[in-house]
Amino acid sequence: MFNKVLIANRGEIAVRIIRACRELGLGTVAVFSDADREALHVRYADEAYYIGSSHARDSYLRGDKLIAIAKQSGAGAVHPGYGFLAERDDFAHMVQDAGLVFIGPRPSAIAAMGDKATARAMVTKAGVPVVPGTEGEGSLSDEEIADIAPKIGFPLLIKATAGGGGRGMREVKSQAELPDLLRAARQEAESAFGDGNVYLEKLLTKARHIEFQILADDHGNIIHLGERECSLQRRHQKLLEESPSPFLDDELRKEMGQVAIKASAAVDYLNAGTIEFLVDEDQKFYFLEMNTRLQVEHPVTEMVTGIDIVKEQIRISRGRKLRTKQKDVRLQGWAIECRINAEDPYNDFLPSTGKITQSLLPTGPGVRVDTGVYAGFEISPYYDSLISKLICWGETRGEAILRMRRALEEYRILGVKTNIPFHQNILASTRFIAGRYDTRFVEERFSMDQAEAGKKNLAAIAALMATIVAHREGQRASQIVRKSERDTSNWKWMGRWERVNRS
Amino acid sequence: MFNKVLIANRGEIAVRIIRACRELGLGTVAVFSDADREALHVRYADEAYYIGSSHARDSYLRGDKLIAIAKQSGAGAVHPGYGFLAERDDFAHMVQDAGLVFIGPRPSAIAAMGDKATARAMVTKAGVPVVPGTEGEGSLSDEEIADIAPKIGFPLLIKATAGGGGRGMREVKSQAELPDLLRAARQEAESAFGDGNVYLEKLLTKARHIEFQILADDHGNIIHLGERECSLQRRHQKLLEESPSPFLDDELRKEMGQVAIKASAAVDYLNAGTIEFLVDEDQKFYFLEMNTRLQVEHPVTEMVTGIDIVKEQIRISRGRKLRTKQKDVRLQGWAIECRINAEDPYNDFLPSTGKITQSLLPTGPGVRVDTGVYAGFEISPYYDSLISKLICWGETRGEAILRMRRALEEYRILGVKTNIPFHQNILASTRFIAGRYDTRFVEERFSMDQAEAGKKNLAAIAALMATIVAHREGQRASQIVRKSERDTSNWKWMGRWERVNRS
Amino acid sequence: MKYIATIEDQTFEFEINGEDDIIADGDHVAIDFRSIAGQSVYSMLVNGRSYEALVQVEDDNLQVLLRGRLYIVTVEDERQIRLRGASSSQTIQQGDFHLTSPMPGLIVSIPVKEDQEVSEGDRLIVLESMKMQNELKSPRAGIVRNIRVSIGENVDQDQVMLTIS
Amino acid sequence: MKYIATIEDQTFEFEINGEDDIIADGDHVAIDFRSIAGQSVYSMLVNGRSYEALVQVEDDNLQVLLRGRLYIVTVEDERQIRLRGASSSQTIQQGDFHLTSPMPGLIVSIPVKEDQEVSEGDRLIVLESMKMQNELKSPRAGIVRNIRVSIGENVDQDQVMLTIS
Repeated sequence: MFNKVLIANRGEIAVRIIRACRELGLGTVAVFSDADREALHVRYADEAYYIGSSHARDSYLRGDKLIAIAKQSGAGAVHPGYGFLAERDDFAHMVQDAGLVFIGPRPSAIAAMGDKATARAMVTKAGVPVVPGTEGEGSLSDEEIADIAPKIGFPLLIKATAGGGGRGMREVKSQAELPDLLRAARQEAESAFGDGNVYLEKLLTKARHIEFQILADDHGNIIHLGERECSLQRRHQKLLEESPSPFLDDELRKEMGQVAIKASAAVDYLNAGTIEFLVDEDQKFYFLEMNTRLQVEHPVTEMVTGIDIVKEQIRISRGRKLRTKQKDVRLQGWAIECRINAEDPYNDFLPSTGKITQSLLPTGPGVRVDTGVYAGFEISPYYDSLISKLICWGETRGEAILRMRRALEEYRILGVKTNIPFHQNILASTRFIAGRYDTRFVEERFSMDQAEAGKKNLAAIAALMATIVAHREGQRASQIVRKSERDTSNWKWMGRWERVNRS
Repeated sequence: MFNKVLIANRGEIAVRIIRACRELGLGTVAVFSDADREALHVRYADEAYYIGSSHARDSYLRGDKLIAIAKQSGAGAVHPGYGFLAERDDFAHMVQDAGLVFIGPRPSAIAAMGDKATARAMVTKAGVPVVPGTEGEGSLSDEEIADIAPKIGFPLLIKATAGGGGRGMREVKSQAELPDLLRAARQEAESAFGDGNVYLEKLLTKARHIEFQILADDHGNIIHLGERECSLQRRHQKLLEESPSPFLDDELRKEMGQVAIKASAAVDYLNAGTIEFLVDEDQKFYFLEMNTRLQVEHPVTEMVTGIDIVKEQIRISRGRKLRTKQKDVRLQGWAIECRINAEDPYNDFLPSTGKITQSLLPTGPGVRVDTGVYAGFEISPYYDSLISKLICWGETRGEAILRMRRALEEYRILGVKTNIPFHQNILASTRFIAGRYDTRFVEERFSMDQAEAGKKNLAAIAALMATIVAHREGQRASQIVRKSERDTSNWKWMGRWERVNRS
Repeated sequence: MKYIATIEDQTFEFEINGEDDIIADGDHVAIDFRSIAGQSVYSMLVNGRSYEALVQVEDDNLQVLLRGRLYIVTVEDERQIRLRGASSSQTIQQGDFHLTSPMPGLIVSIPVKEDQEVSEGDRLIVLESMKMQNELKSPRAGIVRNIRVSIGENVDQDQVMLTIS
Repeated sequence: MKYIATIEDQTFEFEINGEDDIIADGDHVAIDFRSIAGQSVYSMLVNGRSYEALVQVEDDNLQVLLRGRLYIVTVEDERQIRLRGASSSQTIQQGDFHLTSPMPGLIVSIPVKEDQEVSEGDRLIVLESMKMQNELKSPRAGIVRNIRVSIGENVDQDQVMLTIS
C-alpha cells in the first residue's frame, strides 16, 4: 500500500490532486519545470523536484524522469492528472513495471480507448451505438476515405485516430473539399501525435455533447455519477459545463448511464473515466469516445453528488471497494463550471501572458474555485491557458446561473486578460438560460458584440472613468479625491446618461 | 414588494447579504464609514453611501441616517446583519414606521428575547427548560441577588439582562467574591448597553453550547434546520462551530428541535433566529437565550442542509411561504467553521491591525470562505477582529476535519497576525478529534505551547530559513539562489535534523 | 482642462479642474474616484452609485471593463482637439504597421507572401502558444513587406514578424 | 559568514558564503530559497523537501511560522558572538522597558500604581480595541514608573503608556 503519491502534472489539477492526497493523509511529491518553481503545486506539496526546462517535452512529458523521481523519493504511486502523460498506455506500463501504482485505468484499457477506431469497434461489438462513420479499421488510405465519405454523407468530420483536444480535426462540407482538408488533418495529427491516421465521423448538427462519469473498482463494481453537459465549446474546446444536463430526463439518464457502464465494461475498465456521447435533437445518443482519466470538468459532478472523485480514484488504486452503490447516487441541485482562461475574448481569444498582479476570488455559499495561480505568479506561454475553474452550485439551475453571474461579477484577475466577460455574456444569453444550445452555439450563434449590445449602457460612466484616468496620467499626479460629505452632485446628469438598452 | 435592500452593516456579513440579494436579482445599497470606503461591501454593492466617522456610534449605529439613506435611495427593505443594530427593537420599529421592511423578526419578538430575564420567563411559561437561576424579574437589587445566589449554588454566572457577546458577564465561585464581581458586571453592562441590570444563572460545568437554527414564515410555519455545536469558545467568544454536533443523536436532535420551535412560537417568531441551549453531561438541555438575527456561524447549517439562510430571510420578508417542510430537512455530511481573527495566538490573542499585503485563500472541493477583506485592505482597530470564516464540508466528520486542516495549511494572510495557528492546533488535538470537549476546553485544557510540542519538530529547518533571511538582511542583497541541477545535498543532514517528536 | 471622450458614435464632454471639480455635460458632479490597492482597478462613487472598473491605458485609447462589458474610449484634451482640427483627420492609417508577436510562440504557418495585397481581417500569421493555434490578422488593408520569420521558428514576445505598408 | 541560530535550548551552526554555498552542521547543503511574490513568505527546497514559511524579522529575533508552528529564532553572526563573549551574557534584562500600545484603543483599566513592584506576566494595562478588552502584561519583573495614560483615554498605536525599570 502506498503512502506517498507523485503528481505527474502541474497547474490547477496538480493542486487538486495534492489536496485529495493531503485529505487522505498521503505524502505528496510535486515536479516542476523552470517556469513553475513558484507554482502553487510546488508551494503546497511536501516534496518538489526540478524536472527540466519549461518545454513540456523536456519536463512534464519525460516519463523516465518522473519514474526516477518517484523511486528516489519513495513515492509508491503516480497520479497523471489530465493531459501530458495521462492517456499514454506506454507510460502507465512503465510506471507499473517500475513497481509503482498508476492511479488510473489498466494500460490495456487506455490503449483500447486511445485508438479511437479500435474503441469504436469494441463498443459497437458490446452493443453500444456509435456516431456513424468509418468503422473498425484505423489505417485508411486517402482513396478509401474518398470512397467511404459520400456513403456517410456530408457534413462530416475528419478526426485523428490518436486524437484528442480537437487536434487533427477538420469539418468537411462536400466531396470537393475533402482532399485538401484530409491532407491538412493528417499533417496536424502527425505533428501532434506522431500518427497521421484519421477516420471519418458523420457531423451531427444540433447535437449535444453529454458525457457520463464512471467509477470502477477492482472488485467488479462499476457505477456512473450521472452526466455532464459540455456542449458549450469553441474550436472543440469546452468552455462551460453543467450537471445535470437540461436536455436529459430521468429515463434517458438511466438508459445512457447503463450504456456508459456497458462501454466501460467492454474494456475491463478500472478507476475514473468518462464516456462521451453525442445526443441529437430526437434524444438519440451515440458513443463518441472514452476519456481514460480525470476530466477537467469533474467538479460539477462532485458538487451535485457530494462525491470527491479524486479521493475515490486514490481509494480505488489502493484496492478499496467503491463506497457508493448506483442506487445511492443522487444528483442534488445543479452545478455549472466556467473555465477561466488567460485569453482576450475581445481579440479573437488570443492567449494572454504576464504576471498576475491581483487575484480576488469570488467566494461565499455554493462557490468553488479550483486554481493553480495567485497574485505574483507569472502566466507563461508554455502551457495551456486555463488559469482557474469557477464552479457554482444552486438548488435549481436558475439559482446556479444567478450565483455564477454574481461570482463572475466579483472575480478580479489583473495582469492578464481573461475570458470572464465571455462567460458573463453566455450566462446572460436567453438561449443559454432556456437551455436551448448545442455544440455549434458559441461559434455560430454567439458574438461578444451582440451580447453586449443588449446590456445596460454605462457608456457615460466608462467615458468619465477613462477621462479621469487619462487626466491623472496627464497630470502624473495621483491624489485621491475625497468625496465631500455634502453631496453636490447633480442627479439629472445620472438620469440622463445611465440608459438601459435592454433588448 | 421591495426590489432594493439597504445593508445596515459592514465586513463579511455585509458582503454575504449583498451576494444573497444579487442572486435574487435585488438591488443593493451599502453604507460606509471613513474606515470602510474601500471595503469589499462598498466595492460589490450597486450603491454606496458615506454614513459617518469610523466610530460605530457615528456611523453603523446611526439608525436615523440609515433610514434616511434607505428612503433617499429607494431601498424598500433593511437587512441589519448581526451586531450593530440587529437586535434593537427600537431600530426595527423605526424601520417599519418609515414604511420599510425590516428583514428580521417582529420588533416585539426582538424585545421579548432581548431582555434575557423576560425571555427566560416567557419560554419557561411555554414549558421550555431554562438554566436554573433568577427567574422572571430583571431589576434585582444587590441585596436580592446576594440572597438568591446561595440558593442557586456556586459556581454561577452574573449576566447582563440586556446582554450579549460576553459583556457584563462574570463567573462567581463563592459568596465572598459576589459583591465585587457584581459591581464590576453592573458597571460593564451599564457602559456596554446603557443598562446595569443583571441576573444570575447556574454555571453548568462540562456543558456544551448547542444551538438550533429556526426559520419561520408569515404563514404560521416554523421549522428548524438542525443544530450547531458552538462549545469551542474563548472568553465567551465562539471560535469554531460545527454541524451536526458530535454530542447529539437523532432522538435528542428531534426533541431539542421541537423545543426550539416551541420557544420561538412563544414569541410569535418570524424570519431566521437561533435558540441557544446548554447541554450537560447527561444530555439534559436548558434554554440559554434566543438570538433574534442571522448568526455568524450560519454557514455550517447551509453546508449540511443545502439551504441558503440569507436568501430564505429575504424570501420570508417578501411574504413568501417556506419552501422546505420539516420532514425534508436533512443534515448531509458534516461542516466545520473556523473564525479567522486578526489576532496573535502566540501573544494572548492580542488584536492585530494593519494592511493586508497578501491573501491566498484555500479553495477546492468542500471549502467555502466568507470574507470582507482582500490584499490591499487595511484592518482598522474600529471594528471586531473577524476577517474571514473558513468553512469546510466533508462526507463525514473525519473528512471535514482533514479537509479543514489542509485548508488552514494553505491559507496565507500577510500583513496582520491571525489565529490560524490556533485553529491548526485545535484541529490536531485528540480531544477535539474525539469530540470530547465542552465550553471550558479552550481556556482550561488547551495551550498553544503544549499543542505545538506534540508536532513534528522542524526546528533545524526554521533555524536555517531564519538564518538565510538574517543573512540577506545583513547583506542587503536579495539575489535568488538557483538550485543546481545536480543535487549536491547531503541527505544525512536532513535525516539527522528533521526529527519527529510525536507525542 | 477640457476633454472629449468618444465611445463608438457617442461623445462626452468633461471638464476636469482638479478631481473635486469635474463638470460633465455642463453640470458639476461630485465623485469619489480611487484606485484599489494601487492597481488598475478603480472604484468610483457618483451620486451614491458604486462602479468598479478595470481601466487600462493602451497606446491610443483606454479600455474600460465595467460590469461585464468592454468600452473602448478615446480621450482627447483641448490641445489634442486643436491639433487634430488643424491636420487631416485620416492620418492614422498612414505609415507602416509592424506585426509583433503578442506572446512567445512557434510560427505554424504564414498564409501570405511578400508584396501580396491584404484586406483588413486577412490572416497574416498562425502562431502556436499555450497549446492553441492563434491567427494574427491584419488590422487594415495594405501590402505585405519584409517577412522576418519562417515556419517552425520560435519567436519572442514583441518580436516584429512582418510589416504591412 | 558563520552564524549560530538558537531556538529555545537547541542551537544550530550555519556557514553562509553566498546562498549557493551553505554549510549546515558541517555539511554542504544545496538549497533553493526564495521569497514568494516579494512578500515575507519564503519557499525553500532542500533535498526535494518543500517548505514554506512566514519569516518575520523582529527587533531581536526572527519569527518563523512553519507548518502551523511558531519558532522564535535568535540568529547571531561571528561578530555578534565575539561581542557577546566579551561582555556579560545577562545584559538584556537591564535598562527600562517602555510599554507601548500595540494598536489604537481606549484605556479601560490600569491595575498597577507607580513604584509598584511587578513580576513577569502581571497585568499592566487593559486596552479596549476591536471590540475586545486586551490585557497587556509585563515582560519581566521590575518596578512601575511613569504612568503616562489614564483610564478612559484614547491612545494611538506605539504610544508609550508606562515604563518598567
